[in-house]
Amino acid sequence: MSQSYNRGLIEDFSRWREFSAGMWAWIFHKFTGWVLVGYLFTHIAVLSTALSGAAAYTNTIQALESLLVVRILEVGLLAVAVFHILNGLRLLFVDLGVGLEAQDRSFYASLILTGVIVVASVPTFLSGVSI
Amino acid sequence: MAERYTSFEPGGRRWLWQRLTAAFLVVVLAFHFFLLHFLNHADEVTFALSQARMEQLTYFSLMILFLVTATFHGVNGVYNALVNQGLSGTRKTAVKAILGLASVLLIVQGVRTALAWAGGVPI
Amino acid sequence: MYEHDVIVVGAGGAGLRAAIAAHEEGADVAIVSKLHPVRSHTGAAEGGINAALREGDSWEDHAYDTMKGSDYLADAPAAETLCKDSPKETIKLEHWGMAFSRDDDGRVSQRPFGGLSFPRTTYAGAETGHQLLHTMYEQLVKRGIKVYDEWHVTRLAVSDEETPEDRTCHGIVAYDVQTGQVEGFRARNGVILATGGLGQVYDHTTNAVANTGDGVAMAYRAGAPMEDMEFIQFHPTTLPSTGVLITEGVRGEGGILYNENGERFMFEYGYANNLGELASRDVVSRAELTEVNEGRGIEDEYVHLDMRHLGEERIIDRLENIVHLSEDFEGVNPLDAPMPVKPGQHYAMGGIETDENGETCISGLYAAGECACASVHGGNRLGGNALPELIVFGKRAGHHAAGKDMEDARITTGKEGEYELGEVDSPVELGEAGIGEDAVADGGTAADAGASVSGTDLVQRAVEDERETIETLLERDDGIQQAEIRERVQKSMTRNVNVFREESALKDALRDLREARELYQQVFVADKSRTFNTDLLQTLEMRNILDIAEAITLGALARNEFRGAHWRKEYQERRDEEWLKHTMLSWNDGRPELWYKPVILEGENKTYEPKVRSY
Amino acid sequence: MSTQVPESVEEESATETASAGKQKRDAKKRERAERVQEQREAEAAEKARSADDTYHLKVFRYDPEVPEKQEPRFDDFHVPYKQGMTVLDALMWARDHYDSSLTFRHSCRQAICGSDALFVNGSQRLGCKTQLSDLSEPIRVEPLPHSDVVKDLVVDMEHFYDQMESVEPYFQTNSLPDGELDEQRQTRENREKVKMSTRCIWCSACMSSCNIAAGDNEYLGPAAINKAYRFAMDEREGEDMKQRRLEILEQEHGVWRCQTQFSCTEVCPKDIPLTEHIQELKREAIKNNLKFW
Ligand SMILES: Cc1cc2nc3c(=O)[nH]c(=O)nc-3n(C[C@H](O)[C@H](O)[C@H](O)COP(=O)(O)OP(=O)(O)OC[C@H]3O[C@@H](n4cnc5c(N)ncnc54)[C@H](O)[C@@H]3O)c2cc1C
Ligand code: HEM
Ligand code: SF4
Ligand code: F3S
Ligand code: FES
Repeated sequence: MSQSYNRGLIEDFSRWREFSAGMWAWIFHKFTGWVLVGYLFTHIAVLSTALSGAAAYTNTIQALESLLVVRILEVGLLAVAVFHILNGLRLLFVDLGVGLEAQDRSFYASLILTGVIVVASVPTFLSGVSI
Repeated sequence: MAERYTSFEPGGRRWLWQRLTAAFLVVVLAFHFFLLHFLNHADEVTFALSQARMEQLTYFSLMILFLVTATFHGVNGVYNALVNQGLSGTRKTAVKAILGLASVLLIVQGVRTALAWAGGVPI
Repeated sequence: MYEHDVIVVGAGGAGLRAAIAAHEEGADVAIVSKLHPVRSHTGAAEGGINAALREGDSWEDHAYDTMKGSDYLADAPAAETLCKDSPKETIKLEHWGMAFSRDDDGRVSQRPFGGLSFPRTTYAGAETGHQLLHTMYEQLVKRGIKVYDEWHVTRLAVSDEETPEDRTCHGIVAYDVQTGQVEGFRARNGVILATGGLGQVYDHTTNAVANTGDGVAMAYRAGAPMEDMEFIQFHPTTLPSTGVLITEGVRGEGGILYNENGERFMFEYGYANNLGELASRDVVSRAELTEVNEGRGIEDEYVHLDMRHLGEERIIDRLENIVHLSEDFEGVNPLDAPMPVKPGQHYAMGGIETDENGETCISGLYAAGECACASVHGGNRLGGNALPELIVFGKRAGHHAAGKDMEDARITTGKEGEYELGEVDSPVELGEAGIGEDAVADGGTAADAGASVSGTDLVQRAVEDERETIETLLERDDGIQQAEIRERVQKSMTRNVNVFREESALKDALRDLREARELYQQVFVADKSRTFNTDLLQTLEMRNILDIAEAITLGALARNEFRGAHWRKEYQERRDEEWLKHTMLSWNDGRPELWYKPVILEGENKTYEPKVRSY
Repeated sequence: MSTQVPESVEEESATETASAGKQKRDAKKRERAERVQEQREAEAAEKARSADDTYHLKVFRYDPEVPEKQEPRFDDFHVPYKQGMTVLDALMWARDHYDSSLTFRHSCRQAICGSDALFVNGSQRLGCKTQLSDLSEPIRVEPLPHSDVVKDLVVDMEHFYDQMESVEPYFQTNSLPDGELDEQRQTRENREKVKMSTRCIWCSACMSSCNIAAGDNEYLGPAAINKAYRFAMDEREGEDMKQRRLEILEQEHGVWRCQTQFSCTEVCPKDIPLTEHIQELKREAIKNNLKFW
């Protein structure tokens, strides 16, 4: 038998420049999804300080919320969540067979909309933070 | 000639639930964000406020449902992603078990927290 | 060595149908093909399948049209078999799920086609061949028939009795393209050749690159005669850079042909004062070439086919796929600019001589499809008559090879019936170069031991011979490469043995071919790899192109008349008293021998009297 | 094939049997061959230089058996341009004039045989259906990604064929009419519905472009699913068969693996709406299952 040459998966990543809208959407959706599960676990962990009493909970939350990093991370989380939601809606429509021709445009729209929402909510998210 | 695949483990049910939970999450998550970040600002969160909300049965059950759907949606999503990458055999079974366990723990912990707030099931 | 009852060489429409038929008869059958089945050129057929299916139509009418279209050079038993079996076979395809276009009542659609007295061309959009090929491959998968794909068959293992009629075919030798292995395939019952067309003899053709006439050449060298090789159909509107076909529909809708000076030459130079662009295929082809030859062609190569005046709406409505074809393959948007077109080789009416059951004069050797000549098409094939030929004769060959009882054939093969020897005045020596010196008297024949050798041994010997040939080719480090020879042959054939044929040009072609044969003696393969060596394969194909090009030219030179697609400058009319006969060529120890056998015009119920072919 | 190839000159002079006359002829032949060869190379070079328009191709080369090619590399070819020239034409030109060992599959030159799907400037296309003038230079030509390379631009298609054949890709029905001349009727609408799906030419471009198929070897892939769609949606097969078809598609590595990346739809040279077909099958499968819930 002739041997054959397998180029492996490495090359996939070196081709990122050639990815199309649908592929980017897939990658972003995956990434945001994973971040969201990660956050869900952390979130519950933080919230469960409530089990050790009201004071412990309020202190932890307020301590965290007063940190700028946490606020910035929250903005990031918002971005991730908003994109996941918008693209998730896009995917739901695709699943229903609606607007397949516009799938690339709807992806770009989700990206832009995410940006807009995130920028618009920065003041709210950063309000009252002590530096 | 190719063998025909016979492992008819329909992935359809999970696929459907992933969509259904997603549709549900859109609504609840939007509500959640709105309530906790825009109506009530983050730096104002206190145990008392959460407690006040949790003591209403509707809110309590909504949050439990939120937790369960989000967990299912998230964990199932992760599992799917792994299967898409060709996960199979014993490793697949192991991953399934671990993910299942993690979800149960997460839900149990979440429910305990909610109960702590509400001080028992708010009936 | 592999062993099966029936071995089918080629997996186009004819090969697939033959394999399915042999399988139906319970034979252990395998297909050996140089391309994966779905890559076969049957997939390119657009128009449709002629079958008399409807009230008001009959197989007799179809047979009449076919005989008339053939310019009375088809054998009536073959043409009648085609027309009688076609409806059944076409509906069989339908029962296998083929996605035919449908009428409102849910029945398969039919449309009119040139030369038909009834709209009986059954079609599936503009992709009938594609649907047919895939439907049949599906049936192959269903039955689990073994396919050796990407195995290039290089020779037949035929015993070497003195007269071809006494010989037997025991198998084939094939080269595994992926690994470079040469292996034998023993066929207990029979070998069916279904290797398709030979368009690569010309440099401009609608045929695939794989259509190099391998089967015809292999059978020829093994002793089966070639029949009516001079009859080559040219299509007037093909795209210059690829040979992609632009359907006659464009002219039907009102498309106009212009030369370099923007003259509507069909009228202005009087090629067809009544019909203009709508004159028959051969007339238009000749007119286009005359323009080019007289210096009025564009870039000395083609003419323009303009349909812009039809308006975008009408074009998109009726000829949308033409817009895509022209853009994709020629880079010209026909809504903005006229399309370049020129005549291109399209179909070979001739081929391996067979009877109505697909059998050749060598026992155990069959042929079906475009590589065979039963003869159904005679001097000219009607559009839509090739696809039914594949399924009708493919099936018959498959059944016969698998041992089914069949009615005796009326057509005789080899020099068994009435025949006369012919002569042709060639300016050069014909046949294999180097004969009489170190050349091997060859052909598919493998052994010199005669009939006493067992079939298996015979195949084994053929394998060894082939290995040696290939080794020799690969060992040589310098000389000339096949691409160069191929280009010369194709150019010469296109210049000299095209739609126009005149004695001096035909002789020039024979001289060129002689030179090419001598060059071929020094051919070498630069690629020494065993893996997917297309250089080697093309070099092997080149040999077949040479034999076939010579046969076409010889036939054209011998036939002193104008019949069907064969036009001769010196003889511009059909000469029935002398030429109601088939041109036959046999390979006699490396040299072509010319002979003739009479046409059979007596059909089942009537005799087809030659009439003037006018529509 | 015959074996009447002349031996090399050295050997011939060693063998006494070769006549002087033959030697002379051979020498002459050789001379002519050389002349022709030289002339041809000069012509090729001349053409390439003088053409105001040449295209620059970078072509992937690999051959497990040839030492210089064992390590994959890119070769540069400068091909003179002619109106209407496609990537396949350019490759053929390069092969015929520069390097006859340049290897690629091709046959029909008209986008119907499906043998020349290549990775051209970063996307899967048929060489014969891609105009050079639509591409930016240098034109990078590689074998299809996510397939084993056999040699140069030739990839191993076995896996693709296996997937295609695993979905029972043949018509099955229980309601054939009795007569061998009776048609099994089909409405025009139904034929329209399956029409696009029947256009597949098995080129594997879609499969090569799909990230999921790349990661999950068992995934049926867009082409095979489309093949199954062709039958599942054909009303002539009947309800029972549709049930069976959906079972095949519903398997874990069937339709559910598709993540609607759309790249299959984008690269398909026959414009088959693959994603749409896959999505429709997902919904069909769900509908079908809801009956049992
Ligand atoms: C553009 C075009 C349009 C046409 N339109 C119509 C039409 O509308 N109606 C109609 O009736 N006819 C039409 N024809 C004619 C018809 O399509 C062909 O005559 C017919 O398809 C030939 O089929 P086949 O099975 O004989 O050969 P092919 O389909 O060419 O198959 C040949 C097979 O042989 C194999 N093979 C060849 N050499 C070897 C070898 N050395 N070793 C192993 N295997 C080998 C190949 O791999 C291939 O599988 C058209 C032809 C063309 C080119
Ligand atoms: C609020 C609305 C949400 C919508 C509309 C939504 C939508 C979707 C959809 C449609 C998918 C399936 C993608 C596919 O299989 O093709 C998906 C995947 C996923 N979702 Fe969500 N989702 C939402 C919220 C969440 C939340 C809150 C989490 C975290 C817990 C989450 C985590 C995930 C993960 C991990 C995946 C799998 C990603 C992957 O393929 O790797 N999603 N989402
Ligand atoms: S679906 Fe399209 S891309 Fe995929 S194999 Fe078929 S023709 Fe090629
Ligand atoms: S690219 Fe792959 S993920 Fe689905 S839409 Fe096409 S099969
Ligand atoms: S050569 Fe046949 S599809 Fe391109």
